[in-house]
Amino acid sequence: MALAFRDNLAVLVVVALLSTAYIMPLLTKIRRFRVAEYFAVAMLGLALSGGIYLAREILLHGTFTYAVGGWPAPWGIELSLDAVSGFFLITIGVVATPIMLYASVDLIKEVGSRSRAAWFLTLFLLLVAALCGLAVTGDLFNIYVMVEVATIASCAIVAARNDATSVEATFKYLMLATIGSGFVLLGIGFLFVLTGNLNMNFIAQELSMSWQKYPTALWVCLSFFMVGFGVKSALFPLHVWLPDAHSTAIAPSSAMLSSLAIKGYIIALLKVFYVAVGAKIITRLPITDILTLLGMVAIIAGALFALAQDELKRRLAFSTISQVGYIFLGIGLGNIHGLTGTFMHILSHATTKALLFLAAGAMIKHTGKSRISEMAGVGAAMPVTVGAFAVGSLSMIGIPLFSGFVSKWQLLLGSLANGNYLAVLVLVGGSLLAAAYLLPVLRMAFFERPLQKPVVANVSYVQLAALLFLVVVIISVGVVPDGVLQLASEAATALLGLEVLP
Amino acid sequence: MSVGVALVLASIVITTIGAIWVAAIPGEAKTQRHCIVVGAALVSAAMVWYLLYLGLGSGTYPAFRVGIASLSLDLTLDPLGLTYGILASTLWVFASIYSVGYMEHDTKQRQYFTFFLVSAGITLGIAFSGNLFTFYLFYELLTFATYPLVVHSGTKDALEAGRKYIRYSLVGASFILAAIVMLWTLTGGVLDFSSIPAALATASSGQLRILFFLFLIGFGVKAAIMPLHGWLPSAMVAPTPVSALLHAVAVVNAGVFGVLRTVYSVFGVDLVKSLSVRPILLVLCSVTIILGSLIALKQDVLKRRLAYSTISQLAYILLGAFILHPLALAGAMLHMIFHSTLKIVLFFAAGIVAEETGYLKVSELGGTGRILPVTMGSFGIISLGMIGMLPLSGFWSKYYLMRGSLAADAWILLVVLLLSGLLNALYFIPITVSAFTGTSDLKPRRKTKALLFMLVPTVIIAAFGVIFGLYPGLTLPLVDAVVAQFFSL
Amino acid sequence: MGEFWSRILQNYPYVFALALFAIGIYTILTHSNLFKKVIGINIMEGSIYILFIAAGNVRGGVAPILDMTDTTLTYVHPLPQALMLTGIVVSVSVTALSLALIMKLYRFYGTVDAKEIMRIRTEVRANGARIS
Amino acid sequence: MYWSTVLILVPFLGAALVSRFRSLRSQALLGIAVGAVGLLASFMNFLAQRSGTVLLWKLNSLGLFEPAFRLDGLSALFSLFTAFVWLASGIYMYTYMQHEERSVSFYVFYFLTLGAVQGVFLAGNFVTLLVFFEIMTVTSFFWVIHRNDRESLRAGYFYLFLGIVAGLCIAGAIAILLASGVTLDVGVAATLVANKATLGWAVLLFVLGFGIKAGMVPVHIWLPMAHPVAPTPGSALLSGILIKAGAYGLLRTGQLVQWGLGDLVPWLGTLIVIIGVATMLLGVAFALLQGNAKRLLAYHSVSQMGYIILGIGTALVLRGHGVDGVAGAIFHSLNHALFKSALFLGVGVVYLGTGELDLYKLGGLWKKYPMTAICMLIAAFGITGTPGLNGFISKSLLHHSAIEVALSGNPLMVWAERLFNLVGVGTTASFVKLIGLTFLGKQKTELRKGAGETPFVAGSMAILAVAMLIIGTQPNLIVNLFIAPATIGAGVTELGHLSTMKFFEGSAIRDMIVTLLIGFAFFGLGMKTHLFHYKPPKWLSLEAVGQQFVRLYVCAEGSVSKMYQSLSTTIALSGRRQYKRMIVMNRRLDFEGGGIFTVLSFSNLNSNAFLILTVLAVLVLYYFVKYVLGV
Repeated sequence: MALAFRDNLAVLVVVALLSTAYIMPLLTKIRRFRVAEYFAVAMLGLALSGGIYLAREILLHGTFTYAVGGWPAPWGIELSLDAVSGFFLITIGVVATPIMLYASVDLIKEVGSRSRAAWFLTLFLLLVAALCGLAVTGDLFNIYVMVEVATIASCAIVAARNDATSVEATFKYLMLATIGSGFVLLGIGFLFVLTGNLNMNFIAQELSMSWQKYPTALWVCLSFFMVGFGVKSALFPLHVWLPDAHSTAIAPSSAMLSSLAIKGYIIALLKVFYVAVGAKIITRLPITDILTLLGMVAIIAGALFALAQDELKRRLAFSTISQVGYIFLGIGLGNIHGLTGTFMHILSHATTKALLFLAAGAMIKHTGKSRISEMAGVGAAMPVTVGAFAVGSLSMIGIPLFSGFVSKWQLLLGSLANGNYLAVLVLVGGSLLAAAYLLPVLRMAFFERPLQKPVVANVSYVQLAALLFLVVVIISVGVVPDGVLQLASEAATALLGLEVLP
Repeated sequence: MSVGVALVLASIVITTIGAIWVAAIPGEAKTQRHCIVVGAALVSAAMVWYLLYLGLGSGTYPAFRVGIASLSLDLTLDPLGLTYGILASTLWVFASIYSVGYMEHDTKQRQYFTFFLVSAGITLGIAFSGNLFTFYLFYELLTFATYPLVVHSGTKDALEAGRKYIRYSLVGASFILAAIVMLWTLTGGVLDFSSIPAALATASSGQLRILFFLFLIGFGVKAAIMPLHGWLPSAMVAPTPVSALLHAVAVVNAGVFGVLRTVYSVFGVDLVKSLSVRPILLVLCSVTIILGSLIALKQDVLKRRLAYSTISQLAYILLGAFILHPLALAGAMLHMIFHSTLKIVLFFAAGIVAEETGYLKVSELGGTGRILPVTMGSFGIISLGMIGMLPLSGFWSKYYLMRGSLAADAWILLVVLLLSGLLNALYFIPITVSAFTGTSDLKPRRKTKALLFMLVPTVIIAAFGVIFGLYPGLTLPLVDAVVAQFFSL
Repeated sequence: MGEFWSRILQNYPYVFALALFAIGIYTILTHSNLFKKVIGINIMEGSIYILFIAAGNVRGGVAPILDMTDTTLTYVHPLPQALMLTGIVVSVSVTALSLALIMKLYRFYGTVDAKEIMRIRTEVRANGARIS
Repeated sequence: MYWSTVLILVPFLGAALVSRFRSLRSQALLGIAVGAVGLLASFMNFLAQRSGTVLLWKLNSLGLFEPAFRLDGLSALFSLFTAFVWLASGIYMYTYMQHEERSVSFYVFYFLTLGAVQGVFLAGNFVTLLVFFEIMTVTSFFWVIHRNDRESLRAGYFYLFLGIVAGLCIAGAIAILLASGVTLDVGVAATLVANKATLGWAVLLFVLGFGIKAGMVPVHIWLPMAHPVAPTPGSALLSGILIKAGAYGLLRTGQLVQWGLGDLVPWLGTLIVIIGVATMLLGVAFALLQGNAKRLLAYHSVSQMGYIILGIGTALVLRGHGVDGVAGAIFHSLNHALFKSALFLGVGVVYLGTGELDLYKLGGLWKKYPMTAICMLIAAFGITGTPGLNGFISKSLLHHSAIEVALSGNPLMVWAERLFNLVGVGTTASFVKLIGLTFLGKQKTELRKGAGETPFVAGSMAILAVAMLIIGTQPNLIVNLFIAPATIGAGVTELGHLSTMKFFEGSAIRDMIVTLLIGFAFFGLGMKTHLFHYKPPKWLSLEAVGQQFVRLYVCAEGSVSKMYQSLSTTIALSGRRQYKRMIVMNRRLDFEGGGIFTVLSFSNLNSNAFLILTVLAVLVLYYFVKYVLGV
């Protein structure tokens, strides 16, 4: 019985979220708005616990598949649950729940009207459902569908504020993302043409036998994937939409997009590269080198751009570009440490960036100041919020005891395992630059003397609880990362097709 | 967990708890906060002293271990760490008493005392860290915990200085991180101090040299070796107890301690000798000693002069460490102890003068000795100790350094040490003399409670300067243990 | 005719699809009218449908409805067709969303020309105000 | 060893107590009492070691620093005459301090220095010696700056810094000794030496360190500056006693190298002889040129220390046969302490009365201050070496040793003997000048009221004068009683003819009288030709050389630091400039567009889409170029 429940749980998570999403407007019509919000939070919490349960099962019993509708692969859609899925499900749950909690406090005020708020909830849950779908799916076309759902949902979330800048940013995001989707779809088409399959495990089998017959076609196909997912996950220099979109959205949207939406595409990319095409083929093609290179460039360039920003949310948005560089660097390294680092960074960046955006949102909202140079004295007005921001900053810089260090350490080891000393330099330099663009915020907030007395701001306890939850996650992952780290290295092992690490 | 284990952990935790408690107390309850700060420092120091009583005979033993990302957080107790721990925690008690007086009229006391206590715990963490990763962790945290103390006044200068401090420190720390990663690959994941030297034996000397200089540059920032010293004089905008404690004892000595760890625990004497980098290091230290003193001569702001003096004196310790001779190491350890106890008095005295008269520059100090005789008297006597005159403690460390350099056939160092003593005299003596001979229109003021809080620790530590001068043997058991730890005699 | 050309001719749907894709991209790139951009995206996606359907097609195959009596029948691959139906749905929704956004933009800026919007925005930003 | 403890601790106790005494009189009485106790204690000490026993006393301490004390003939003698002169000065101060400000401060440091000096003489190892040596330097520094004006501060700095250098040198020497395995005990000859050169360095540092304190050329420059500016008792003790600490150290250094016996440091004797002669000559030459009484006396201190150094040097050259040199040096230390302090005290009396130290403005004071005049005359006769007074005896001994050295045939040493006589001439001339200009002739200045010879002043000088007379008339008694044990204590084993020496030999007396006469003649000549007003050019003085060095350093340091400053500023500025440029560029890319940025503008949807295609094209092209075409 337990097994059956486990088997169904994977699809249940996605379906439950999807259906809840559409109930939301209805729920807000007939009950108090708060109820809908708490219902959403509860659903996300359930998703989180489902994810944890699944991850535990995967760790205990190994990977398993679920044929949707009882149609076995290759005809039906197959959900394949491995450590990657488990890891990403947990990440989604851990990050989305507090974001939703945070958003629930003053959502109507933020987005303008009650009905818009209801639709926001729908979109939010849709986005989460799509991301969960990306995590569990084992089918290429399913990936495409989930990617599209996620894209449309996140575009709409950006536009939630309904002012010119955000609509414009949304349009730009939508256009570029659609081009990206086009490339992804093209890539899927190529793979289908090459192998006649859409199930990733079958594709992998086909390709391992026949890829040397048409390496160029495979290369073009992978290039399509890289560009397509690169646009969506803001890989430098394809990140151009991101700063506008992430900085104009409301705080929970920014947090959601920067921390999770991007990671969903990265997971998809990982699945395509390492599951569908396979680690053996990928590492023989120069694509990993290119990914490493782009990752390094992204780390430095993103940080430099971030350094030049005065608007807090824009700075954080550019910081995302830099941090995505870390993740791609890890993917490019293609060894166990590098991929473990990638997974750890997916988690740590998700929690950290969510924390930063939420805290920044609270700071901006309660003081009315969006520029860093105006933020003098904010720290005294809202110590807990800015304190949480400080924890996020330290984690982002990669100070030990915070989750950021764990991932960067793995990436460092991965780089050294490949003998890539330049990457070591870039990783360390990226940390320094992160310090350079994040610490001034703290300096302004805590230590600079304000010109006039700042507004005394009372952040609601629910929002503080959301922030503190993330803080606790960051610190506990930083201090006792053993369990998560094991899961991450399982995931990396699964992708690389190696034996499980001792 | 044995008693020792519990104590090591508790001495760190207690300050942290104290800090949280202090942070939780509302702004008005001054007395309560002061009691907690002094109490926490005192209890923590007492624990460390009890560790000395317990642990020295039984040598090194691991105390506490938690894994982090295939690294482990490892606290151990060894003579070198214990020396540093005792030094820091004891002086912390005095500095916190002094702070109570010094910060009397400050409006941001809560912030100050919170970070003051946090830094205490972190410093002990550095002292008791059992592997390089733990060391790096506390080392990095120390930067962040002390940054708020540096920029405490919130003035433009302070923020600029803080910026400089954090830049230097983070760059230094990243060098250390790179070094640790490199070490990791060279040793295959061994970071424990006790087992690194053996694991490093297979590495080529070229790699080892790179590794050594990575460490040296990293720790050299906090130890203020000459081209890397820029942050220290600017950081003097901090409140005086901070300057005294952090920039004469905790932070700079953390750097020095790092170098000692690098030379003796990571590489080991034999390996460093075989790298034949000693001449470069000795020249570097000598240059720092002389140049630091020469620059100090020119400084008019008292605390800046003291800062450059610190730079020069820290190089003594490093010099002793780099000579790679038991006597010189003993000298280095003695100088670490004595310099800290002496320099903190000088800073305290400078702080009292600044608080009571508002004078910050040497050229203004004329006549201050008349209204603050005890303060300036302590300053004068202790500055003689910095010069290395008997019967003050500073002599003994220099004496051991001289013996060490002679024993290692490094003649020229003797000249450097003697010359630097003279330069010390040149920049310290005029301060005291002008304080007692100069004229000023200052009126003696009534002794306030705040002054008393500042004066008592100053005088007590100054008395230790004399007591250690007369009975240098008091410190010998510790120093001997350190020497025995690294040299098989 | 060389072998190359014969292969091109045999696979003309693919060539056609790629050409369409290029045209779509070109439209997106060169037209500053936002509607035309949306149309360009639709063309681009349309090309991909053709690619898929062509890939699933088998010359002389019939619709994949099982006929137990005749075992010589070849069927076209049914999967791409099913998938493309989904793709079309996705594309429609994207189009709907972008059209809605264009409407909003028109409401804010009074134009649907991207260059014009950029100019207005630059001017307003330069003045330090916010568009509402 | 009770008495040694008393000797060191009672003065410290006095320092602690003196601020409790409100009236000047009670303070002065305390001073006299401490002096008397000191004299008693040192006398008891002297008796304790008379039988030839060397008393050692070590405080058991924790390891490093073991305070050790030693009482042998040498230390007992030095301690004794120190206490004696101290008592005299204490009596003198009863009157003097009524005219000096801040008496408490002076008394505190007076007592501290007394204790420290006794500590130096009684120290049993070099570390203990150094402890007291440093204390002595610091506390006596406050005598020098007591006046608290520009001149005294300047002099004080010179005094203190050179004192500190001396201390550092000794510390360095101690380190070397220990490193080369030589014992640190005072009064023990070094035997086991692994490395002769090592020992040589240590000895050189000792010579430099103690030499600074002893006013040795060329590191004597502090002495003529510091001694005159101190209050009179301070000057008297500085010149009379404190520089003897240097001499004492040199004697002990000589003992350390076995007076040249073991051939440990062969060049040492020659070096010290040369230094000694130079010191004698330079001191007397500059003394002749002085118009200020105290400066004149100070330069004479330099000159007379030269005698002592010469004595030590000859002993070293003679390799253990130089008993005359050692004995002469010890004897001259004793004598110089007596007459130089008497002279300073006398000049102090004159200064109290007239407020004037310039010799050319004084005159005819013998009627007002008869006692002073007599005592100073006796002292002057003593210092010039007139037969019948103490200086004659010690100078005879030193002359003996100089002759002995000269007989060794070394031309350098022959010149030493010749110059010895020349210095005698100069000394005579300058003291004729001092006494003559002060007491004879016409009275030129008004006297202050109430500043006359009190019994205390007169008494203090009188006991010194009596002591000089006794020594001068009973030389053999003194030699047997004091000098011979001290010489043994200094490590000379065979005393030879010392105990039975005939001092009043005709030739010696004749020589001395001739010297005196020439001195008188030279004085007349000098006064006629205004030779004594000659001012040597500035650049000739060591101070000027030092100043040039300082100037050079300041110049070089300035330019270097300016370069460093500008370099660091440039780096910082350029960093800031690049940062600003980056921000501007970023703004352009972000919002503004224009120029090349129109294409790249991130707000431009078209170009963004184009960017994506470009990346794709680059990827594909890269592959083609690299793998398909195989470039």
